[in-house]
Order: sequence, then C-alpha cells, then structure tokens
Amino acid sequence: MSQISLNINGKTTTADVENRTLLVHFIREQAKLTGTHVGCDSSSCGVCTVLLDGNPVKSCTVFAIMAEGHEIKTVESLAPGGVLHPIQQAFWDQHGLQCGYCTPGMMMTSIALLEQNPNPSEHEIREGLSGNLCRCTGYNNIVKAVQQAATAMSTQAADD
Amino acid sequence: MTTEKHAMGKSMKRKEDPRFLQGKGNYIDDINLPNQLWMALVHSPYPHANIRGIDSSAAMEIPGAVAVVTSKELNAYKVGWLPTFHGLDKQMVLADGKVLYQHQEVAAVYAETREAAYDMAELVEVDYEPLPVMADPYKSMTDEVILRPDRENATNHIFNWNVGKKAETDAALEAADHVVKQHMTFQRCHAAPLETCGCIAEFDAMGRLQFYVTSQAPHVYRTALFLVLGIPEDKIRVISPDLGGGFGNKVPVYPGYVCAIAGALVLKRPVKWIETRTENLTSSFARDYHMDIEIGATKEGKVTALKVNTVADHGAFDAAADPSKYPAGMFGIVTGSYDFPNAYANLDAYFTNKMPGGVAYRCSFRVTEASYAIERAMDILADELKIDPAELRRKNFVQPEQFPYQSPLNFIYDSGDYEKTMNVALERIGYKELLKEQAEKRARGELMGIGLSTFTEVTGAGPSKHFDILGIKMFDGAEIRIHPSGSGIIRTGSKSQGQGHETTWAQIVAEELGLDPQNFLVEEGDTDTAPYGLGTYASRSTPVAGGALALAARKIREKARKIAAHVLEVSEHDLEWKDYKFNVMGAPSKSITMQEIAFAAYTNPGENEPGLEATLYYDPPNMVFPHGTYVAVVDVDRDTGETKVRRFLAIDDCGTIINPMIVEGQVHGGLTEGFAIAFMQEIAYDDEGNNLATNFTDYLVPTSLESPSWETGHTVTPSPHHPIGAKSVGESPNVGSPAAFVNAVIDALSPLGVKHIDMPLTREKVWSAIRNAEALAAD
Amino acid sequence: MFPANFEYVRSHSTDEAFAALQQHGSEARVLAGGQSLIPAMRYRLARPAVLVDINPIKELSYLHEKDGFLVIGATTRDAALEFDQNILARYSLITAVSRVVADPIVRHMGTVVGSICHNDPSGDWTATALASRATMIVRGKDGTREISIDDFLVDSFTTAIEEGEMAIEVRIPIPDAHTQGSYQKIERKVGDYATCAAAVQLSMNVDGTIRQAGVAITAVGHIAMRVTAAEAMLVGQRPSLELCKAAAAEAPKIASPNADQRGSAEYKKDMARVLVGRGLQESLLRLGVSL
Amino acid sequence: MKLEYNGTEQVPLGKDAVWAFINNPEKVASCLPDVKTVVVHDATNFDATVSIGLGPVRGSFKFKITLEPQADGQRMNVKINGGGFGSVVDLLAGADIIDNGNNTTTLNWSGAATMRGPIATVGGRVLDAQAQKLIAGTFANVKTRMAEQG
Repeated sequence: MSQISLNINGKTTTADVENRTLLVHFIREQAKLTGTHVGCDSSSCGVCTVLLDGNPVKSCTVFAIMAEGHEIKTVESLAPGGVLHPIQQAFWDQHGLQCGYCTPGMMMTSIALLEQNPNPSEHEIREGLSGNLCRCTGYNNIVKAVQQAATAMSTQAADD
Repeated sequence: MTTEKHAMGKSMKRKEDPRFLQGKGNYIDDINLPNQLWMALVHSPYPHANIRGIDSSAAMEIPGAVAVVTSKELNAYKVGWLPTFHGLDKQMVLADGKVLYQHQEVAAVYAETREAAYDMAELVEVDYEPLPVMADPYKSMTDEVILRPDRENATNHIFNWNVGKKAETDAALEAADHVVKQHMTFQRCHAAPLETCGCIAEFDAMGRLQFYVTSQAPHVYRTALFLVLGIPEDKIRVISPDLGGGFGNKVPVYPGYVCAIAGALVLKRPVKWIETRTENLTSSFARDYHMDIEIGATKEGKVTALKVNTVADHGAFDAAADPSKYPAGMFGIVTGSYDFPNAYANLDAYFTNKMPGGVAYRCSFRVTEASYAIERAMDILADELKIDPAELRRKNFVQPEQFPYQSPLNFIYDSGDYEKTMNVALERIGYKELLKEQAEKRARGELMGIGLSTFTEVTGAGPSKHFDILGIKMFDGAEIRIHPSGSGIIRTGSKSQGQGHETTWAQIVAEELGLDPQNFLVEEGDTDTAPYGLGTYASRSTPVAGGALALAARKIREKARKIAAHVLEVSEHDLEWKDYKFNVMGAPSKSITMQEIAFAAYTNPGENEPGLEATLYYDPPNMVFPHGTYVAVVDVDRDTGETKVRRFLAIDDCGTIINPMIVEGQVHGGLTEGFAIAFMQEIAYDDEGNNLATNFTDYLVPTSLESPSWETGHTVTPSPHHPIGAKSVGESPNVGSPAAFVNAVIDALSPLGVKHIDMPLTREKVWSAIRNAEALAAD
Repeated sequence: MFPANFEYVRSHSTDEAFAALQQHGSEARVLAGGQSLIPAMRYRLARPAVLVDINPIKELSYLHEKDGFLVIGATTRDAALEFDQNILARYSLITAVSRVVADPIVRHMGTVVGSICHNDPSGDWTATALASRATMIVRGKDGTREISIDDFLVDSFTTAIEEGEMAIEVRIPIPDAHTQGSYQKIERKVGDYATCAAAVQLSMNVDGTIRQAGVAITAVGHIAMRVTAAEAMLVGQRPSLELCKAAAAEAPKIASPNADQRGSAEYKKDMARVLVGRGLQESLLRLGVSL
Repeated sequence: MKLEYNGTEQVPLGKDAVWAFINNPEKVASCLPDVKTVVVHDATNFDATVSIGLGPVRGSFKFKITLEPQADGQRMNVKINGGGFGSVVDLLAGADIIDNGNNTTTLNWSGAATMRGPIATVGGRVLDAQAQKLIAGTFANVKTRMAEQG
C-alpha cells in the first residue's frame, strides 16, 4: 500500500492504495466520482477517458500512483453550478448520446480535441474521436455535437 | 402549455440526458452496498473436458478470501442448473462434472475486495481431462461424440422446426424456369454493449432479496429467480438501474447472477459481481445460422417458390431467449417483402462445444438472419437473370392492396407500401446517375458497387395466443398517475437501455392527454413499482408497452370526461375531445383542459371516484411489420480488398413516428452495428474449440473513423391495429443493412464473376475473391 | 481485470532510475507510457515484480533538433510529435506514422522510445526508425552508448538493451529539403495492431536520381524488417513505375508472417508488396515526382 | 490455437545410447529450456516447471510430462500438459529414431501444440514464433546434451 494524493477537479483526494490500483478505480472508488466508466480490459474502448494535465488518457491504462502530483479532470468538472459546458449542451442538442455510457469519455476527448484544433473538419473530428467507442449512436450525431461545440466555444472565446 | 411544441412527432430533446451528460447516470457498477463482498468467476480454458477435481486451498490463502463455491455446493442447494427461456433445455450454473465450452464458469470465489477476488480466481486449481471437441454443427450432427449425456436423448440434435408447405414448394421449384441456390452463413456475433453485465445481491433484514442487475426484462428475472431459487416473488425485488446499452445481451439470466445470489444467501452479506469484457463476450452469442436457400422464378423474374434449410449452432446449451412456441424465433419472415406463392422453411438445431445462446441481438428473434438470406438471394436471382435488382424487387413486392397480407409462412402482415419506400430511396440516392457512374468505372476496371435491401421485419412480440416466455404471455403493463397539478408519473414493464423511453413515453401520454411531456416522470426497472411487463428487446417496447401507454392514457381520458362533465355541468355525451381539451359541442367557448380536470379530480370530482390514474395491460392483436429500403454505395480497392462505403441511405417506414430525432438516432446506431457485422465482427472459433474473439482487440467495434456517415429518411405507413399506428425502428437498421452492404460489395465484384462471400467481408476475403477470379479468368 | 501487485519505484532522474534498475536486475521493468505493459499486466500475462517509473524524469522529456538529428527523449509522448509544427512541416514520414500509432488517446501516454524498446513484431515506430535510419542512445554501466537501430532491434520483444540498462533517447537524422517519406498501414480498425505496414523515406539528388532510400515493413515477421534489397535497387536510380514495382516486389521475399485473424500469410505478404509500392509512390509524389 | 512444428537433429551417438537417454526422465527434463524444477514420479512420468518469457509475458508454466516409448524402439512419443497465466498447453511431440549405422543417429521430430486461454487469445499474435523457438530449442538441447555425454 502507498498513500497518494491526486488533484481531481481541483480537489485533492488522499488515500492508501495498492500500487496496482488503476487510476480509473481511484477516481471511481476513492474520489467517488462515478461518471468515469470502465468498458474493457484491453485499453480499447475509451469510456474511462479523463484529462491528465489537460491531455486525454485512458484512466484504465494508468496506475493511480503514476498520477501523483498531476491534475485530473473528469466529466464532473464540466458543469460547475449546473450550467452545462458547451460540449454537454451540444451533445444534448444534437442527440449525441443514447445509453450515456461512453458519453463522459467521449466529451473529455472532444474537449481536448477542440483545445488542439478549435475548428476541426468532419474527418478531423472522426480521427480525433477514434480512440472512444460508442455502440449506440453510430457517431453521426456525436460529430455534429462536436461541430456545434466548436462554434459555441469559438464564439464564447471571441466574447471573452 | 407547451404541448404543441412537444407532443407526438416532435424532436423533443431527451429528458434523461442531463444526468448522463453530467456523469450522474446510475449504472450497476456505481452502486455499492455497505459490507459487500466481491465475486469473481473461474473459467475453463478447455472447450470440452471432464473435471477430475477442484482444489481451492491456495485460493483460500489469499488475504481477504472468504469462500469458493463449485457445482457441488450449488447442487446441495438444488440451484446447480437453470431453465432456459423457451423450456427446451436447461443450463449449468457452474460446470457440473464436465465443461462444455471454453470460458464456461467452473467456480465462484468471494472476497473482501475486487482485487483479492481476482487473485483468488487465479489460484483455484482445476484438474481437467480433455475430451474430443465438436466445434462445428455439421460435425455434431454425426453424433460421434454426445455432448449432453444429461439429456434424455443421446443425440446432439436439439430440435427441428419447420413451417410452410414442403410438397408444393418442391413441386414449384421443380417447375420453375430458373432456380437460384446459395449456401450462406450468418456468423456468430455478440451484442457487446459498452457496459458489461453485473449485479449486486443482498438479502435484507426481512430476508427479502434485493437484486440490482443489468436487466432488459426485470419482471422476467423476478419470475425466473422464483423458478430457479424457489424464493416467493414477493420476497424478490429486481432493480435494473441505468443500462449502458443492452441490444439483447442483457436479456438472459446468467450463471454469475445465480452465484452472486447463492453467495449472498450463504455468506449473509451483499455480493457484487461485474463482468470483465472477456466474460461478457464469452457467455452468450447471437446468430450462427448456416442457411441453404433456393428461389424459383419465371424467366421474367416473377418468384414462384422459396425454400430454406438451416443448420443452427446453439452451442453447449440451448439458452436462446426465443418465445416458447418459436424455437427458431420469427425466422418465418424469410419471404420478406415479396409475394411468394409457395414457401417452406426447415431448421435443425445442434449442440456444439461453444458458448450457449442464440439470444437476440438487436433483432426480433432471428429476423436478421431471415432478412439477410432473402435480400441476398434476391440479388443473386437478379444477377443470374440479368435483371436490375430494383426492378426484380418491384416485380415481386407484396402490393399495398394485399394488406393484411397472409404470408405463406404464417404471418399476417399489417401494412406496408414497399414500392413507395423504394422509390423514395432510389430517387434520393440518385440511382440512375449511380448506375451510369458505375458503368463508366467498370469500363476503366474500377470496382464500384450499389447494394439494395428492401427488407420487412416482424416485431412486437406479442399477441398472447402465440407468444410466451417461461409460460408468461408477452403482454405489457402501463400505469399512469396524473397529479393534481397536471404533471404525472408513468411506469411500464419495459426498460430503456438508451432508446429514450423517459422522453418518448412522456410524449405518447402527453399527446393523448394534452399535457406537457416535460411534466412526466417516467420510471422503469423496479419490480416493486412497475407494472408487470416482459421488458425491452426484440423491438417490442413501442408496439407493446407503447400501445399499453396510449390505451392507459385513453382510459384516463374517459374518466376525465366524467369529471369534465361534472365541472362543466353538462352531460358527458355533450363533450368532445378536440385540440387537446374537452369541448362542449355546440358551445365553442366552453371547454376544459386536462390540467384543469386533474385539479378537479382531487378537489371537485363530484359523484365520480376521485383521482386520475389508470393501469392497463395491452395484449396486441397482431405483430407489426416495419420495412425499409437501404442503399449502399461502395468502392473496392482491387489491391488490398478494402471496401469503402461511400454512401449509405436508409429510408425506414416504422409507422407513426413519436420522436423523429430519436428514430434517426436509433437508425444511425443500428446501421453502425450492421456495418460492423458486414465487415468486421465475428466470434470465430478454431477447430479446437478456442474462442478467437474474447476482447475488444479481436471483437471489432467500429470507431468513428471506420463508421460511414449515414443518410436517413422515412415514409410513414401506420400500423392499422396499433393504438397510435407505431411499429418500431430500433432493430430495422441492424436487420436490413447487412444485406445492403454485402449486395453492394458483390455487385462491385460481379464483373469478375464473384457470386457470394460470407460475412464478415474482411479485406482478405475480398482480396482473395478478386485474386481467385483473376486466376480463373487467366486460365 | 486487475494486475497482480508489484513494487513501485518512482524515479526523478536518470541516475535514480538507473540505480533502481541495477538494484533489481531482471525483476524490474521500466514503466514509461505503459500502454503495452499495463494491458498485459491487467490480463496477468505480465507480472513484473518491480516497476521503475521514469515518467517523473523531466530531463528525459524533450523533442528538438540537435547536431543534425531530431532527438526524442525517453518520456516524450507520441502525441508530442503528432502536434509539433516543425515535424508537421518537415518530417513527412514521422507525421504520417504519428497519426496511425494505436489510437489518439493512447498516443497521449505512449512514448516513441518505449515503443521501440518494446519491439513488438507489429511496431510502427520500429519500422519508422529503420526507414529513417535512427540511432538509439542507451545508458549502461559505462555511461551512454549509441546503437544503430538495425543493431538495436534483436528479436521479438528483444533489443540490445541489457539487464539493468535503459534507453535514453532516439535520434532521427533531420530530413533535408529533398527528402520525403510515407507510412502505409492496413489495420482492421483504429487501435488494432497492423495487418501489415510499410515505412518509406526517399532522398533525391539534384540530378533526379535517388540518393538514399529507407524501406521497412512491419507485422510480417518476428520483427520490423529493413527491405535491404529494395533500398539497394532504388539508390542511384531515376524513379520510374517499373523501379517502384521491382523494389516493392522485394518486400514479400523477406516477409514471413503468421496467419491469424488479420489475414493469411499469403495476404500479408502481398500487402507488404502493395504498401511498399504505395509508400514509394507517395514519397515520390511529395518530392514532386509523379509517375 | 494449434501450432505444428518439425525438424531434424543429427546426434553423434549410437541408437542404443540415444534410446537410453530419451527414456531417462531426468535427462529429458534437463533439456527443457529454462527449467526451474523437476519432480520425477516414475520411469515415464515427471513434472517440470519452466520459465517462460515472451516479451512482456513472463512467468512459469507447470508441465506434466509422460514419456511413451514405442515397443519397437524406433519412436518416442512425449505428452506434455501444463498451464500458467490462466492458460493451458497440450503438446504432443514425437521423434523417429533412425540408426544411421556409423555411430550416429537421426532424430526426426515433430510436435503439435494446442494453446488455450489468454496466452493464446491475447498473446496469440506473437506466440507462434516464440513457441517454435522453445520446441526447437528443446530438441537442440537433446542433441547437445547427448553429444556432451558421448
């Protein structure tokens, strides 16, 4: 067991964990943030995607102990005070989710994608999201949602 | 009043989304009970072996180890075997004496932490004596090795099912100008929702089982648990929380569930079990039909007879989730959209050393296999007769005036207008221009294909005279309670897995009552509160639960009429329901809304029974028959065998549309699953019975990059017997699209003489077909 | 699934990591991005006793040009290359491969050096390192040493790194203005191991002949392989369609793939030919030579 | 997954010496690559634990080994069943022993292995070549040890 402290969504969580504890389980069980999900054992599905220092990573393929001293952002950080983030609003408006299981990971990747490329083409969006599986939507509406969010976020940035 | 904005037919945004968007969904693994134990399962690496012994001593040395359970303990409690849904077989909970398929559950371990449970599972030592493996149903057929000596009959044959007129069909085939014959396989697939299955079992202070489980059919589970465990149903509460997809995978009662409950009972602590992805992919399957289809036709292309012989691989246990009287599901829909004067379908099912099942996967019980067979065969017929595939279909469609149409394989189709739907599709895709482009490309040696599928489905199981599971008739219940302020709660026995019931159920009720759909809470999945229903699978929710809801709402309306009459001081016969309110006939200024009536129901009901609630069970008079035309346009890379789906258009006719946005979303998702089946997905086995697709590195779920961009549209031919004319749509794209993809690829390769390739159409299979054709041409 | 437990050593400097590796010997493994190792551990196929985490070592995270080489430190992520403006502008082979390694999220953790050290038979970075004639820098008992990529890649999952040593850096010669490359990969879906892939890089003389050729194939043998015969055939020649075809035809001769769910040996061999051919043509097109 | 291999070794020993060697469980066990422990039960049955290292996959396999000398003295079959990593391997190997007359013997060996479990499904992509090395290595060791003995 090792004691580790992680900054998740701006808040520090300290806990004793085994070295083998995966980041996703630390987030779900120690930090009690269950919006980040688990969908496979092979680092294939991306439903566990969170931002590690701003970059999307599969939290099932990182040991919690490796994240000591780093900043984690999960889906729970997106709507402080209940006002939806433009990406959340866009997924809602465009029917970019059905069962909702891939949605948190998909949105975290989308946010990082738009950070890197604020005005992506459809192909760039499809490429950028290709580490996150969705079994329900067929991706059409997810692409539309990212396009809507891109517009909303650039307008927001211009207003700032 | 926002009714006009958000009633039926409107793309209302989903009411369930805000919680999912904020990571506040409540899925099974998000639930933890105080003092719970974790369970893990030990699986067999052998597909067929005697178990000589199980040694759990090393496992019990792990810190945190609590118990190891095998079939011996389960048998002592008489819970070693499970009945299968249609009653033709039973299934081991944990391997009893021998294992029959690779990854079969052999032991359950219980520990204080999840990690310890997995550490334990690794150390349970099982002594296996390998036995000969039957990994092919055609080999099983010989009965050289009997897989199930526990059964009365010493044979691997499970059942024969047939429908239609054999002698007449054979005679018609004999007399036909032209007969096409094709063997085709619909490969073994898996629904693979992104959330795996799981459960938590707890016996509360009153000795009542609180069973949280990923279930598409909570009430069926409650009854099944009564049958397996003997616990009275009032002592069982099944709670199905938010489901991360289902697609049929969350219909069966899995052995792990029984082990969790047994553990909770004996260890007197809550037990939690969440499947690994490997466990999810190796516990059940769908499809695996090997079909020989024959179509007879006149030389002008008018079909005269259809015959299909099928060998079904059901794996080690016949754990199919089909209704009792339909061991081959709705396979009789195999005559599709075409008016066959004669038809006969015959099917034999066999045991093999593979995982058990035959569960439905985004399909109303074997409709997908049937649709694929007929739509492929029609294309082969068109190719052989040198008739345009659209023209051939046009010649043979069941005509609008023929409905209700009695099919030769015993269905009565409710409604449809196949030619209209196809015309819309051909027009929108630009069929003529595509044919021209294809001709030009062919002249240059390029491989471009256009594939059509004009499928008909049968959904909405079902009418009680035909359909039951475990003897329970397949009707659904709905309960609506209207509160004094005009808001309300809706409960059904259905269970959304992403289909958006919280939205569409509110829309149906709001439309019927003239209330605001935003003000309805929809609750599903708790057997303590929901009325009995058979659950959500086989595209049955809108046809059955949706019908129940509309009729329950109308029951409320009839009661409301009485209260309205009292409030308005008129006779109820003077009232007419129009523009979402009761109007006094002949007195246009006098009317009352449902919201006002609701208030009156609790404040001023007069002589009427107070309150405004209704519960209704709907037994549909018939099935519903959605249809559609799908068109795929593909380009095939001659060097690598890669297929690029350049365009795909789906025109669906699912009758009355409740929420177009949700319908379109369902179609997109189903098309991507159909695409995956056509090109990527297969649970393949090698000759030694090893399962070759046990995780997402080999069971290929397409990403946004592989998945084509979908084009959709619809025609509307309402069902004449459904209360709101709705059919269903969730499964249509998965049912209809595989044939369109394959037809397109074969069309692209047809100049080379390629007639058929079995799915999945991997690059190598296509490459190989091209190379073989070139070699033949060179000879 | 959950890994078996292990001892964890966090290192903040190369010295610390090196000392830990020396101390634990064969029991220890370097933990860089972990994108191959952690999944193997989750299936309990890998169960190292000690993991030496080099991620906190700031001095190993770099990506810049120095003395004629692009130098990439041991903890530099794949994604750093994918989004680097200089690489996008001047390194066509690296740009191409950086977009098809694993999947976009895995690339945010995975490292170039770690991937080369893993030496998976289907590695993308190993083939790229061969085609671009990279050099590995390894820290050993007697200080650091340089090893050419050809000598570094020994066998499947085996490199010239000895017990207790660690890779520090990969050096890739900076392509001049007359050098272009291409990465051609067939995969069943994003994130899958390649069914077959080819890395190609060509440099031209001013007279229009080929000065240098790098051709490597992966996923069709025990290890990524340089197609030496193809390179020899190309150098000094004026490019033509026939030349490209002849060079591509050398690839299947050295390929010895296993049949698996990705395809038969025959298919993979033919793809080695097709992909090398396409890689050559695309590189030439980028050099302004249309065949 | 099923894997099949074969090969030939020339041994600089007479046939009788070869036959004696391969009927000795201790000696046969010593030829397994990276063998950690051997427990001999009787003249034809023994258990061996072998270290396996295939890239990231490292650990040990426990094997039950049965020697099945054929009555004519021309052939030895070996049955190997074992497991590790939650996986199992069933290996049927055999060698025809050909007396070349000049105090040398030819071993024509072949082996068929069936691998099951995660090692095959997750590691299958890279297993074939590695397994071949292990099996070929064993027979090469047989030759070397015999030569040392001779």
